This record gives sequence, structure tokens and C-alpha cells, in this order.
Amino acid sequence: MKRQIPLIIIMTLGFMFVAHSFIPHKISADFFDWFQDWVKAISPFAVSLGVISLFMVNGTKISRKVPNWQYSVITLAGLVFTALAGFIWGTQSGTPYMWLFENVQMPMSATMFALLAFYIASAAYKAFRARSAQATVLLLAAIIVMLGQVPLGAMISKWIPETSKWILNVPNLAAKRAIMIGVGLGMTATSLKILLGIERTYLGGGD
Amino acid sequence: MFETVSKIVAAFLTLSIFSFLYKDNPFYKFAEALLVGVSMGYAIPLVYENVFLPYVYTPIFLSHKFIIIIPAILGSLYMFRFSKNLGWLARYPIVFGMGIVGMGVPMSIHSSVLVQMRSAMLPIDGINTALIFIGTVTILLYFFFSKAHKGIYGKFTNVGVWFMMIGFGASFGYTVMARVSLLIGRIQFLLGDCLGLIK
Amino acid sequence: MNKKTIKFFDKIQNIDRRYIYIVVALAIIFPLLIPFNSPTYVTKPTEDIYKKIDSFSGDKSKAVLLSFTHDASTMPELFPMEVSVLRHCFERDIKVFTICWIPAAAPLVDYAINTAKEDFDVQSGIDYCNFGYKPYALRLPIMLGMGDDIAKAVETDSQGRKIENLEIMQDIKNYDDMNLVVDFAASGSAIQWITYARAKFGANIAAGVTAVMVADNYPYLQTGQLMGMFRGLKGAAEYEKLVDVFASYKSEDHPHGRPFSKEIIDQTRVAITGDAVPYKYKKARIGMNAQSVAHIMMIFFILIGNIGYFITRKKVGGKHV
Amino acid sequence: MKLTYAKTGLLLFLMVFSFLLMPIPSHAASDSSSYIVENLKAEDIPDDDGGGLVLSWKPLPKEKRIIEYRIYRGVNKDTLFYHGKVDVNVKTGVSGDVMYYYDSGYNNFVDLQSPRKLKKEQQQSEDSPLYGSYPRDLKVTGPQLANYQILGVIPEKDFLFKNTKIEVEEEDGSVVYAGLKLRHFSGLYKKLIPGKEYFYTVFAVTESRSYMPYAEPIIGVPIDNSPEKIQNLYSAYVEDQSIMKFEWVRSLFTSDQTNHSLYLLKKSDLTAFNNYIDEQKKAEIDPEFTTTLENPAQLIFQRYCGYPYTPNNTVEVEIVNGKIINDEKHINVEVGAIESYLAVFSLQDRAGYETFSEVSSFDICNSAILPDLSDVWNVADRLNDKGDYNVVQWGKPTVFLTNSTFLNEDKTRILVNYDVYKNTKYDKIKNIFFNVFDMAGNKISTINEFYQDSKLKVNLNEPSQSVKFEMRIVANGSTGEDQIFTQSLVFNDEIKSLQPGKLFLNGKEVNKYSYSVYKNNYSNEEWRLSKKALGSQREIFDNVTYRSYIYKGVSKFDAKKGLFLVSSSFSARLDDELKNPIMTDLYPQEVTKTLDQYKEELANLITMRDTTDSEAEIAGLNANIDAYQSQIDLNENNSILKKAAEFKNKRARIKFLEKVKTIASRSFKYKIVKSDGKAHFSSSDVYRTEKVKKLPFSKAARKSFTTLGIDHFYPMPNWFQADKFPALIATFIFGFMVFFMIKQAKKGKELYIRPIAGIDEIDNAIGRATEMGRPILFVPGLSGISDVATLAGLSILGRVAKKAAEYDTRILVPVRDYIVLPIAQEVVKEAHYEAGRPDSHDKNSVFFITTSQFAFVAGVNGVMIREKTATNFYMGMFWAEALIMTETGNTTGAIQISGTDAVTQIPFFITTCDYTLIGEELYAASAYLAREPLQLGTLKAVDYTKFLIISFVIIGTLLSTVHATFLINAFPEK
Repeated sequence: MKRQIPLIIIMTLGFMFVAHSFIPHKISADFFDWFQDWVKAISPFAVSLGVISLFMVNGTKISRKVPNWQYSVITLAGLVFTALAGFIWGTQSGTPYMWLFENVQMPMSATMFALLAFYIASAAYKAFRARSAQATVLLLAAIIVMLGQVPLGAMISKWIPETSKWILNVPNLAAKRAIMIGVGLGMTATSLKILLGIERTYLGGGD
Repeated sequence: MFETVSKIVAAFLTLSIFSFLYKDNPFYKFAEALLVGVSMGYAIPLVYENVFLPYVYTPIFLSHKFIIIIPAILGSLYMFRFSKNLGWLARYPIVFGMGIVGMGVPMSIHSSVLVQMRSAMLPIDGINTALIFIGTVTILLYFFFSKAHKGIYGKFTNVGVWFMMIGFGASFGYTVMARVSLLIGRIQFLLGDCLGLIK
Repeated sequence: MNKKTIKFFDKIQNIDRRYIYIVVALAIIFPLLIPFNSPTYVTKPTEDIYKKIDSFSGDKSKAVLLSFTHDASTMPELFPMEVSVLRHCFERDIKVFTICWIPAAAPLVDYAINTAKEDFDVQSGIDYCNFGYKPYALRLPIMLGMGDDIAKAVETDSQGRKIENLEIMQDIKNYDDMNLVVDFAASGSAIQWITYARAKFGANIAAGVTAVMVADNYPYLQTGQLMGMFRGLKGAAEYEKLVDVFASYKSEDHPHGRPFSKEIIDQTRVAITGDAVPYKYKKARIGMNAQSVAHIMMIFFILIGNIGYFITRKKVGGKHV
Repeated sequence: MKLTYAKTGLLLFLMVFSFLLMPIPSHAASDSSSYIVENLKAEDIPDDDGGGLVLSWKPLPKEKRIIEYRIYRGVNKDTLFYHGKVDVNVKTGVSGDVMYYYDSGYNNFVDLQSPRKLKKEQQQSEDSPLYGSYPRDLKVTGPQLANYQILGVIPEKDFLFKNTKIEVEEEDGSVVYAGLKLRHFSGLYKKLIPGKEYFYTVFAVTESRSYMPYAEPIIGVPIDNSPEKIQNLYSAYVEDQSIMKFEWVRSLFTSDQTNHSLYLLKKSDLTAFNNYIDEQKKAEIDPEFTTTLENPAQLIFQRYCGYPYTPNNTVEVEIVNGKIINDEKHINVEVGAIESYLAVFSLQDRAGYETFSEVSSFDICNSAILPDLSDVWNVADRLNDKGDYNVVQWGKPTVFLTNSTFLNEDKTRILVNYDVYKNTKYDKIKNIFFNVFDMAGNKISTINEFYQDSKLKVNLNEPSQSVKFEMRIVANGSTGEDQIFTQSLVFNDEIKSLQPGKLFLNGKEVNKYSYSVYKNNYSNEEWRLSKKALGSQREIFDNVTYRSYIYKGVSKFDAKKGLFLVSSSFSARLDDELKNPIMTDLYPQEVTKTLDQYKEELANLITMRDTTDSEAEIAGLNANIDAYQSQIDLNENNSILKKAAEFKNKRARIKFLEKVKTIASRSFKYKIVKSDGKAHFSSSDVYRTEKVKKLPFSKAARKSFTTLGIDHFYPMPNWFQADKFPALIATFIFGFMVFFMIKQAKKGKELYIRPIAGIDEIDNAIGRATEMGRPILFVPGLSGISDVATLAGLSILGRVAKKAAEYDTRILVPVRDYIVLPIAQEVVKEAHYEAGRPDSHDKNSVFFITTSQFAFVAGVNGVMIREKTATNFYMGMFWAEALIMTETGNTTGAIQISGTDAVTQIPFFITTCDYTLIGEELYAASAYLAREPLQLGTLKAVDYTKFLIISFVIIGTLLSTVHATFLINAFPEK
């Protein structure tokens, strides 16, 4: 029962939505409005999932005193402090809450991925190898595209940006289109399996 | 003063993350732990103000649309996600939100398959359109798993591999650009905003 | 190949990666510190967005929606695009809406608007309107709802005002009027707009993406499902130039900018050194200087690495492949 | 050592956060009085309806780091409420010397988002008069209703069904109001009252959100001005039809404009007219001034201008037998020779102010030069929608050039973009033929666009200054022979390319004229603009929304019950002449009460008439008597009101009236005006049809709407979106395939999957690790269990672990997701059992590192280096971090095999790994190895669908290449 009812709900709703995408009628639009209102009311609670799991993971670390547990304290303190700052002083610009965002969260999350530039450079030097004919073609195409992006490429030869454009518009287009059709079918199959009640992993474990 | 201190904090945290390049170290660990906490903490008031108040509180308590209590209760069942015995309750809000995948089926067939098919059928009027046609068909065949890649058929599907490699090369080139751009952004921040060296 | 060379290559191949990191840092720092003028070639996907937005000039019954689906981590690439598009809209008197789907994007939207608007006499609720943060879970419902009635789907703007009563909403009802959506994201989020907003309501969709996503979006570009695309930092640099050359162009004949021309943009060079263009409007172009150097460096690394690889592999005798 | 690290961390944490407490004292220390804004002024906005003031002040310098200015307003000095704010970019400050803030039109008064209680503004001095915005509390906001003009916007349903009847004792007896709670309003909006004093103040907010002291409040008085001047009036006289035509450029439309009027002025009277205007202006500025002059111009036309809709800006006035006559407006003007007249247009507002346009002389012309409006046009319900659009369409499709670009440096090859305007009647375009001519008029080429991709490539023989195109469209059975379009590309020196010139249709310029579609329903007096279209456009979609609101002025409230009071009467529709509203009331008793009042009034008037002798008085009384009599007749005999009176059930009565209101406001009649914008226009008749569609209303409800369906069109909802038909078929086919193949697989039917090259490599690589006596590393991706890639990765793990167990080689599986952990452990354990080597199973071989993306990778790299793994597998979902792992693997000299469906990561895997399973190969490999029915069935279903797709693509391409475009056109375009 604990599985059946959710499955019935999703199958019913799912098929109603399949129908909705073909029916423009007012009734169908009203159904969507109803759904929209309900989902809007459900959605804020989803954030609790993230918060609870963060507390659980870090809480366990702290209580078990695993190595580096102190950092978990920092995480939780950061969470509580930021959230409280938002509730106490408001969320307008100029408040401590926005200060935290602008000077703590923003620079750090921006930097996190900036690290990748270094990694890719070191991988370029140490790992990107023309280890087969195919990999060679790949690297050559990559080099042309890279040159085609910067003014220098056009300075070397006007054919570099042209070739780069051709690579993107012809072989790349064919490749990505074929892959996309495959991926599209795969994704649709997954959605279909959910609708048909065949795929149930999203329900989580248990009975 | 206020501005200077703000910049110092931001620059310090930026450098803490960069210090990971040297090796994993407490500065990095600290910054990372802080980032995880602050990001999540940041979301809570924002969701409260922008979602909870207008879509739950206002309809129920101010507009008196009492029917909204049902989805609100459904939503609160999310909390049981991590409970061993009552975990099954969390399925309801999940399932409710997922109903919309039903719409995804015809819609994604429409736009990632049918529309793409149309564009794959364009009249051949030159070498490029011919190449796109050959490329698309051979790659599709390469990912067709019901026939072994042998003989002429095998050679044919092999053509697809070359097309794919060039396509991946293009992705590769652009990814390099993306990664470098992010670093450029950070260095613009450190040199420009913090030190005022870029004008 | 003599042993010395092999040893040399062996050695440089096993160089500590931190030295490489230093080279990378320097390769980016120097071009940023010492800006130089380099040409920016404008490409079709960017041009198409420019032309589309420009075609709304002064038209009160048309609007552009900018959708933000990224956080600060990909700001360097996307932010200059956003600022240039906003600047274009303000310059040409085009109604512009903004919306964002993740909490961390909310301040970025404000930041972008504030950066662009201060040079113009524009007012929230009249010339532009920020719908503010809407949770990702509501993305589909709102995206579809806007095809019907924007005021109903979005309800309130970032300041909590009911948007149906705002002056900007006059003549703007759904995607027929808010005819262009530009989605800024580090993921394939524009695809969702294509799948729903375009397939169901025929909205025009353009994407501002980080370079990672560029190649994957080409099929949509060819089918016209994406009417244009900003291709990473390069796209941002191109748009900056487009706005400089046309929308912000001031002369006696053209007090409010001039019309687009492929030939003019190809011939014109805009100096990015000096103060002619404010820094915030040329950030991407300065970045592209560093990008040039970095790309050369990368290619150089790949070549050196591979030469070393082939020489040392000979020594091993192709044992592992 | 680690503990000290952590201590450092905590210390840093405290450092970062303790800073937050600094901003408040840091600013308090500085001199706050220098933060008060200066030069604060409130001035009247000219040319408005008396509801607008503009505030201006000198912004504080950039160094003060201001982020916002907050504006407060009130009707006395001691209580000012928050009104609005202006954001400022803190880094750049405000560039100008003055900042402006407009307080005009209706703006938010109170709604559900308003605060619950009135709060004193924080961070201000004890005795400050500043408060937050108006609260929901009626005790506070109720008295404020008197200080503004308040407009309540009420959703129709709430007004009709959620009201409470309230009786209020007033001077002349008790009056009934409809009481509504705040939640029943979509919002309440306030506007300044002309002539009333309002107080304003402004203060600045600094970067750390400190509220600076407010400036001394100032007074502003909004003044009602005459409407804005209409800039351009054009007038024409069509001699052969003796019709005068007028057209003007619309001004900004405001709520207090009431009338459009047109006057004829003898040229000789121009000075007198100007004197008259001057006098009127003086009177507006100085109320004491008494006017003496008469307007020398003669009124020939007047109409209500129909706020809030965009009114018609064209007027036709017919001269019959040398006279213009309109009894209703008491117009009777004799017209002499048109040459001696000038025309003047005026806008009047509620206060009685009138603004005249510049005078314009008549362009005397012949009807032959008027635009041709003979195109067949029609109005229909738009298909494939939810019933909120009508479509107005006319003519046959148009084709035009939009742009051109040179393709080579010699400028002899050009890419020309074209576009098409179609309409629903002509929607299937078969061919477009283009004939291209050079400057000398020689045909260069003929192009048949059998597939319209909006672009043409044209070879010019030599660079050309001008290229002429002749175009023809074949669509829906029309050969287009009668519609030849011509357009030239002309070299534009400024833009330096060939630019499209004017478009001609059969020799006539197409965009010289534009179409304006006007519409009108049963509940508004005047025609309003639906949409304007270019001369080349062929249809417009007219939006008829479902949502409807009732607008009511609000000036009374009931604090005890928490109700705002609005009048309970409303109009069901206008009468058939669109003159008098058919008024009714929420409460049936009120209808009778009003009727009784009318009757009483009528009887009074009659007695008055019978007792008086003065001729003039009798005439005046008679007019009044007629008006009352007609109102009474309307109320007693109107079928709607009669039917409504029959209802016993109150709700049923309102429901019936609601239905009537819906029909009245959602059914529109249409007409088209085609104009050059300068009074040369042709106006169509109202569109009528014979085929009346079935409408979803009861006979009773539609009884009074005799023209419904004939000239008034009510949009209908549709049940199927026809353009989604291909998607429907495809969904069925694919859905069936998935369902069927999974069934087959579950039944155990043998399903063939071709051998995947990578699988042999897997075995070899395990062999190599065994040879070298080193462990194997297997990373099952970084995403969660719901990801298909992770599932595929895990089933490959099963195979690898089994082989490893057979060879007795150690396997290491780092995991990032803690839900994946137990599943991966189970998989490895089972593999060992299957291989018959449960003894060699080490529980710790599958382990959790961390959830953080980069730290996880650092951990995996550590494992690689410490354990010297000989073979590394990466199977599943990976993100940007992937190449950090493979790079390390590369330096340790391990064999690396990867598989992922993350398209962006595949290129890096290909260049850094020895073998890569690309995209779907990963699923196939896993299905091949696991033989699990769900995976297998899905794979086969996708496979067969793919086969269909390939076949269609091949056939479709071949067909379209030989000009057979039916297959390609069967697929959707967007």
C-alpha cells in the first residue's frame, strides 16, 4: 500500500499531463492552474530536505568525532548564522545577510570552478594525449576551435575561424544532433517508465 | 572602511580556495565548509520570503483558500524523508511534483526528436548538407545496438565515429575556453575590484 | 633519438604541476594588467540576438525576458552578457523583464540591473521589471503559465508588487508580446524553454551559455529552436562590441543609435584601452585578451606534452596501449 | 596537527563573522547630519489629470555609499507613511545632480502583502513622524480612504459572490453597500486628490543599511491641468463622396480624458480662435478670471473616448446637402466651400478643461487615392487555443526580403533573407518563386523555394548597386499569379551592404498603409483598438481574456467587520444602441427600491410640470421626464432584468447575471481601418457571417444578444491541439515500444545486443592488473542512485568485481553518495559469492570519501597514488572534476577505461583514457552484461525507435532533395 498509492497518484497525474499537452481547452488550462497552485504550496518544504540532510551528515560527524569534525561545526554554524541573519535583519541589500552573500558565498563559489582552469592546463600538459587516431582528430579539432575563438587565430590565417565555424556547423552539428536524438529517446523512456510504474527508484527504499 | 574590510574578507576567502592548488589544507577546508553552510543558510530566508509567504501563508491565512492546506501538509511530509519508519510518507510530495513528467514525454519527443528529425531531412543542396546527413545517419547507426558492426556496415558506422570525434573536439575547445573564463573572472576580481589595478 | 633528449622530455613531463599552475596564473594576469586592443569578430549566433532585440526598439507591445539560472560560479562568463543585453534594452527603450530560478541568482539579477541602469533614465515597473526569485520546482509551471498570462503565472515581482497592475505590463500579456526569452545558464536549461515555451507557445528562445554548453546547442541553433546564442565569454565580448557600435552610437544623424550592419561591424574596431568605454562595458573584451594568451598556452602545453609522450613512448616500446 | 588546523579554522570563522557586528557602530560614529538630502522639492506634473507630483532632491555624493533613498508621504506633517524607494548602485553613485521620483497615477494603497500592523520606522529619532507602509489594519487605513482617490480592483467572481450587504445610515436615509474583505480585492490603489496638500520626506540608506535622518517634510499640491496637446491632426476631404476624414496621433491616454471633439473653423476666424484659446488658458491658471469670448469654431463631431482602452483615432464626417447634422449631439452646421475651412481637434477631461490641437487645413482629394480595402477579410475563432483569441485575417500571404549579406569579397555572391506573412486561411505555402533582375533589367536567375528556409543564395554576375526581386507565392490552391511582389536590394553606403527597399504588390507600395483592427463588445460605448498591423501583415490575433475585474471607487469602510464598502450596483451590458447601461444590483430589493425612487421622482416632475407656466421650464422638465421614463422602461421591460427578477434563489440570479456579463464583455465585433496615418484611410463595415456557430450558452442567457455569432464573435475553447498530432503519434509508438519490449524482456525472450568493443577491453585491463599484482580502482560516478548512469555503472561494477574475484585481484571502490554506498557494497559482495570466492571479499573495499566534489576527487587521487592502482575504471556520471582524476591516473601509468553519458566530459575521457564507452554505449554495455529485463527492454525499445527514425531521415532527405516536401512538412518546425 505504501508504494501502490503513490504509484497510482503519479500514473494518474502523469497521464493527465500527457493529455494536457495535447488539449488546449479551458478545462485543461484550469487543471494546470490547480496543479500550479498546489505545487507552489508544496515546493517551499523541499528546502527542508537539504537542511535536514546537511544537519544529519554533519551532526553525525560531530557526534562521532570523525577526523576533521571541527569543519562540520563551521558548516552548521555558517548555515545557522546566515539563516538567522536573514530572518533578523531582513534580506534587503545592505543587510548582514546580503553582505554574507556578496562577500562570502559569491567569491567562494566563483572561485571553486576557477580552479578548473589550472587543472585543465596541467591535464593539457600531462594527459591530453593523441593516443589513437581518433584522439588525434579530436585534439586537432579542439586546437582549431580554440584558435578560432580568439583574435589571434584570425591573425594567423583567416581560414582558422572559418574552419572552426565549419567544424561547429557541420560535423559537430551532425554529431550532437544524433547524440541528442539518442539522449532524448533515453530520457523520454525514463519518463515513460515512471509513468507506467515500471521505474520506481525515485520512491526510495523500503516497502 | 566598510568596503575595504568587505573586500579583504572576499579576497581572503578567494585565496583560501585557490590554496587547494598547492595542496589540501585547512584554509581550503575551512572555506569549503563555510561555503556549504552559507549557501544552504542563504536559501532558507529567501525561500521563506519568496515562496512560503506568497504561496502558502498568504493563500491560507490571508486569502482563506483553505484547500491549500492539503498541499501544505503534503509538502511538510518531506520532513519524513530520512525517517526509517515513516520515510514512505515523503513519497507523496515527491510523487505529486513528479506528475508533470507526463508532460515531458510528448514535449521532449516533440522538440528533441521530431523537430530534430525535420532538420535532419533538409534537401541536400551542397557538400555540407550532404556531410551533415551522412554524419547524422552514421552516428545514429553507431548507437544502434541490434546489429553487429561487421563488414561494410561496420565500416559505415565507423564513419560516424570520426564525425563524433570532431564534434567532441569542438566541445573540448569550448570547455577549455569556459574554464579559463572563470579564472579570468576571479583574477579580474582580485586585481580589479580588490587591488584596483585594472581600469 | 638520443638518450639525453629522452631524459629531458622525461623530466619535463614529470615536472611538478604547481609550476604549470604558476604559468597559467601569469598567462592570465599579464594580459589583464596590460590591456591591449585586439579585434573582436562578431559571429552570427550573437548577431541574431542583437538583431532580434533591436527589432523591438521603442515598441511598447514587445518585451524581452531574461531568465537567470546560474549562480556566482559562472558569473565571469555570463555577467557581461547580461549587462550588455540590459544596456542594449535600456539604450533602445525596450521593455525588459528578469526572473531567476535559484536563490543564489537573485542578487546577481539586481547586480546586473543596477550596473546597467545607472547610465539611463529607467524605472522599475515602467521600463523594466524584476520578477525576482521563483523556486526551481515552479520553473515548469511558471514557464508554461506565462504562455497564457504572465501576470497570473508570476503574480508578484521582486519587491512584492502585484505585477498585473504595473505600467510595464500594459500590452504585455504572454509570449506573443514577451516574444524573446534569453536564458542565461551554465547548463542546458535553455532546452527546457525550447521544449515547453517554444513548442507550446512559439516563444523565441535565445541562450546565453557558458562555453561548455556551446557545441551541444548547435543542433537547436540550426533548427531555429534557439534563435541565437551567446557563446561564453566570446559571445559576451561580441555583444559588448555590438552595443558599442550600434545601440550606443551617438552622432547627429543618429542620436539614439544606428541600425545594425554586418559590414560596419566587421570593419569597425572599438578601442578598449583608454576611457572611451566604461570598464563594466568592456570587461568581456579585456577578458578575451587573457583568453587569447591562455589558449596559446594551452595549445603549447598540448603540443609539448604530446611530443614528450611520443618520444618517451618509443623508449617504453609502446608497452601500454 | 589536525586539531590545530581545525582551531585555525574556527578562529578564521569567528574573524569573518565578528565583522558583521561592526557596521552599525562604524557608521553611528560618523556625523549623520551630513547625510540628510538637500533641495527636496515636490512639484506638480504638467498636463496631467491632477494626480501627479514629481519629487526631486540632490543625491548624496558617491563617497557616502548610499544604496537607496526611501520616500515617505502623508497628509499632515506628523504622520508620514512609507511610499516607495529608489535603488542606487553603491559603487558608482548617482551620476546626475538631481534625482527624481514620480508619484503619479494609481499606486498601491493596501493589499494582502501589506504588513499586519502599522510600525514606526526604525533607526529614526524618537519623535520621528515616519511610519512603515499602510497596514492591513482597517483602523489605520480606513480613515486614510478620505485622503486619496481610492480604486478597488475586484475579481468579478468575488464581487458577485463574496459580498456582504451593509446598510449605512446617511444624511438622506440609509444606503446599502456591498462590503468586501481585503482578500476579495486584487488590490486597492490610491491616487492624489487634485488641490489637496501632501507632505513628503526622503532619507538615505547607507551600504550597511543604516537609515539616515530624514529631511524636513515639504508640501506638494497636485493640480488638475488641461490634457496634453495633440500634436498632429490631419484632415482630408473626399470630394466625390463628400466625406471629411480626420486622423490624429494619439497622446498619452489618461483616466480623466472624456471626449474627442472636432471643430470646423473659418479661416477668417483664426485670430478670434487663438484669442479664445489664450483666454481659456488664462482662466485655467487663474480661477478668478472671467471669460468673455465665445469659441468661433463650430462643433461637428463629439464622442466619448472610452477609457481605459486605446480609442479610435480616425473619424469620418459626412456632409449631406451642404450640412453636417447630428441630432443627438445637437449639431447642425452649414458648410460652405471646404477651402475656406480649417479643422481643429480637442481633448476634454472630467474637470471640463479642453485642449485644442493645432489647426489643420483640408487636403481635398478623390476617393481613388484612398487605400484599397477590397481584400477579402474575415473574423474567426482561433483554433488550438483555450478559447481566448479571435483571429482577424485578410488577403493572401506576402513575401518580402529582410536582409542581405555578401558571401564573398568580390561582392558577387549574396545571401538574401526573406520572410513570409501568412494567415490561417493561407497557411500551407508550397512554393515561392523568385525572379532576380540586375540593374539593367536582365534576369539573373530564377529560384524556386520549394522548402522555405528563409534564405536564398544569389550569384550576381558583377558587384551591383541594386538587384530587383520579383516574387510569387503558391499556397492553398492559389497560384499567386494575381499577386506579384517586387522589391529591390539597394546598396546602402552607410550600412555598406545591399538593403531591402520598399515592397510593392502589383506595383503598389505595401507598407505605405497600415491596418488597424478595432473591436467593440456589448458593454462599452466606443470602439477600441485591438491591434495595429503593417500593410504586409495578413492577420492579427485578438486576445479576449477570461479574467474580468470590476473597478469600484472606495471611500467607506466598516472597521468592526473589517469591510471596505463599495456600491452594490453594476451594469449587465449596454442597451442595443450602446447608450444606456442596463443597471442592476447585487441585492434584488435594491433594484425595486431604485425603480420606486425613479417612479417617485417621475411623479414629482410631472406635478411640477403641471403647476408651472414658464415655457422654458416646461421644456427642461420634459427632457428630465423623458430621461426618467426611458430609465423606467428599460428597467421594467428589459429581458435580462425581467428574467433576473424571476429568480427566487439569490445565487441563481447572480449566476444568471454573471453569464450575461460574460457574454456581453467577451463577444466582439470587428472592423478594419487601413490608413496612411495622414487621414487618407478607408474604413470597413463590421464583419458579419451567416454561419452562426453553436455557442455554449443557455437560451435565456443569450436571449438579449440578437447579433451574437453574426457580427459579435465569442471565442471558443478547443479540445485538441492539431499541430501536436505528430507528437501524439510518436508518443504512442514509443510508449508502446517501451511497454512491449520490457514485457518481452521480462518474459525472458532472447534479445540480441551487439558485442560492445569496450567489454573485451575491460577483461584485458583486469588481466593486466592481475599480472602486475596491483589493485583495480572503480569509480561508479558522482551522482545519486536515481541517475541511469549510476545504475549502469553499478552493473558494470558487478562484472568487474566478479572477474577481479576470479583472478583474486583487489578492487577499490570509492563512493561519493552515501545512498550508493550500501548498494555498491552489496554488488561487490555478491560478485565475490558468484565467483565462488566469498573468502576474498573485503568489506572495506567499497568506501565513502566525502560528498564534496573536489575533496572527493582529491581523495580518489590519494588512493591512486598510495595504492598504485594498475587499472582505473570510471563508469557513471561525471562532472568537471573528471579530468583531475584521469590526469593523475595517467601520471601513475594506470590503464584507464571510462564510460559516461555526460557529453561534456566525453572529450576529456577520450584524450586521457585508453578506452571510453561513449554515451549510450554505457547503457548498452551494462544491459549486455547484466541482462536485466528493465534495462534490456528499454535499450531495445530505444533501438527499434531509432531504426524508425533513421529510416524516416533517409527517406525524408531523399524525397525533399527531389522537391517532394510532404514528408518533411509533416514534422513540426518548432
